[in-house]
Amino acid sequence: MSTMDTITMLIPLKAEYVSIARLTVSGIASRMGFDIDTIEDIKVALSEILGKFIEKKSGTGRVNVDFQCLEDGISIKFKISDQSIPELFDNDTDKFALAIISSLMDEIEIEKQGDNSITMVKKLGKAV
Amino acid sequence: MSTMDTITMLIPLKAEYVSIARLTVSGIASRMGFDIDTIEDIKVALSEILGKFIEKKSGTGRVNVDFQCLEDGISIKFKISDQSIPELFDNDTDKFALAIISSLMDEIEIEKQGDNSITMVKKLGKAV
Amino acid sequence: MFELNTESNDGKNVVISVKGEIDIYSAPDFKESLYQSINDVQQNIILDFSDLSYIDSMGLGILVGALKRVREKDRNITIKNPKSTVRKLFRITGLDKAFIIEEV
Amino acid sequence: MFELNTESNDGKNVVISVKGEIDIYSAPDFKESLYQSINDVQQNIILDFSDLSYIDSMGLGILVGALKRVREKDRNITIKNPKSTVRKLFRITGLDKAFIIEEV
Ligand SMILES: Nc1ncnc2c1ncn2[C@@H]1O[C@H](COP(=O)(O)OP(=O)(O)O)[C@@H](O)[C@H]1O
Ligand SMILES: Nc1ncnc2c1ncn2[C@@H]1O[C@H](COP(=O)(O)OP(=O)(O)O)[C@@H](O)[C@H]1O
Repeated sequence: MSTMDTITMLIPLKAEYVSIARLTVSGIASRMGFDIDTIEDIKVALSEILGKFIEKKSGTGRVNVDFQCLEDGISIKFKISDQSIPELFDNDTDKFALAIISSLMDEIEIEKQGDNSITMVKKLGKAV
Repeated sequence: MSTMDTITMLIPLKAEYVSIARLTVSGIASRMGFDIDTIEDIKVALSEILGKFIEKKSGTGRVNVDFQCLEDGISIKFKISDQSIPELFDNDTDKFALAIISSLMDEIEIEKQGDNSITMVKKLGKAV
Repeated sequence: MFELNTESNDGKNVVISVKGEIDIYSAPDFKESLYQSINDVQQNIILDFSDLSYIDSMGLGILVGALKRVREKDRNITIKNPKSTVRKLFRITGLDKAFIIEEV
Repeated sequence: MFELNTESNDGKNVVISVKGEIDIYSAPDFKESLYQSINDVQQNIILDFSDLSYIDSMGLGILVGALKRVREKDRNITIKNPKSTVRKLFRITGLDKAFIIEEV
């Protein structure tokens, strides 16, 4: 698997598709050599972000997810075409989701200018 | 899962990514209610097409795969952006691949005019 | 998807097993089933998570809601045998302080 | 990925077990390992497919290549215990007529 290859997925913003994205990322992460625990962490973090997108924007189009294979890890970028990123973690009940993502991933960046995206990164060899 | 939802995947034309596409389609087909044997058939047919694309066009960009959820089945469409579909089944050793795809799927259509695509369809409730 | 079963019910405790996956898709069903099982009984609740392979923040939120209800009647909820991946989420969210967690 | 092991080797037959998945990614390795195992011995070949979960047209092509080599020396290849999904591909491609298939 060479560096900088990107697999992209476009997923309808509906709850029933989140488990499919989870399955896909587990395949990618396992091929990249992540261990089982870390794969689980990545699946959870991915689901949390997709879950929040769906809660705030349910039914409105698709979310674009880029899985980029880096030399030392994976970078996962979420975008909604022609739409701004909603406030994903604005209310009380979102605190668990944000705590989970921040703990499990090495980096999370919410980009509200420019291309309106959320990117999270997990490095190889770093289970929580 | 409502009708006509489409999940799209963009996959580098490299052998190491075929198993990831297989995993994704098994998730989609299982969510749609296909039985285990039919899911296996769909995975095999998908792999054969991706395999032929990779043999003929290895390393040159990505293949776009649309998984469209129909009311009575799944339609899977393959396109290469800005490129024509290669002759996928032109030589002797491709005959197995074509036999397998034709037997396992209900429909296969190779569209060389227009949008240059291959589409295969599997109906619900029809294991081979 | 998930499965919820009342395994045993003595004078003091009700054991409810939760199996499968709880995510944004199955959460609404999980909430309804769990709250119903809890309303039906008077005892302390033991949730057997031995066969729960996945839970997300929404599932955890539902557990918090359940705990509130149960506590109003001076009862509590024990989480029994969570897998390490599920256990980790209780730790990260601090919920391991709210629930009794019993590892056997 | 796949695994190839020589399980037993008596005067008449060599049993080679093939486990895992053979697809476009693992096919080159499979071809090399299989042809090597075949060249190393003089007996008939029994390929135990009990734990082979996946094979594609490329894998089948490699088997055909192996069969040609083996037949040149008046030997043959038996496919033992293929799973139903793998068995189906032999039927579809007509290869169930070329190979001896032994289901136990
Ligand atoms: N998704 C969630 N994330 C975090 N906490 C949650 C979530 N859902 C519910 N909660 C917590 O559980 C409490 C009770 O939840 P719930 O039973 O759904 O509300 P209600 O009692 O209004 O029906 C909420 O006030 C909230 O603190
Ligand atoms: N992918 C394939 N699909 C169908 N048949 C194949 C495939 N690969 C090999 N074969 C068949 O097996 C024969 C021998 O294959 P191989 O051993 O790879 O060639 P060679 O003997 O030239 O090294 C080929 O002539 C072809 O008929």
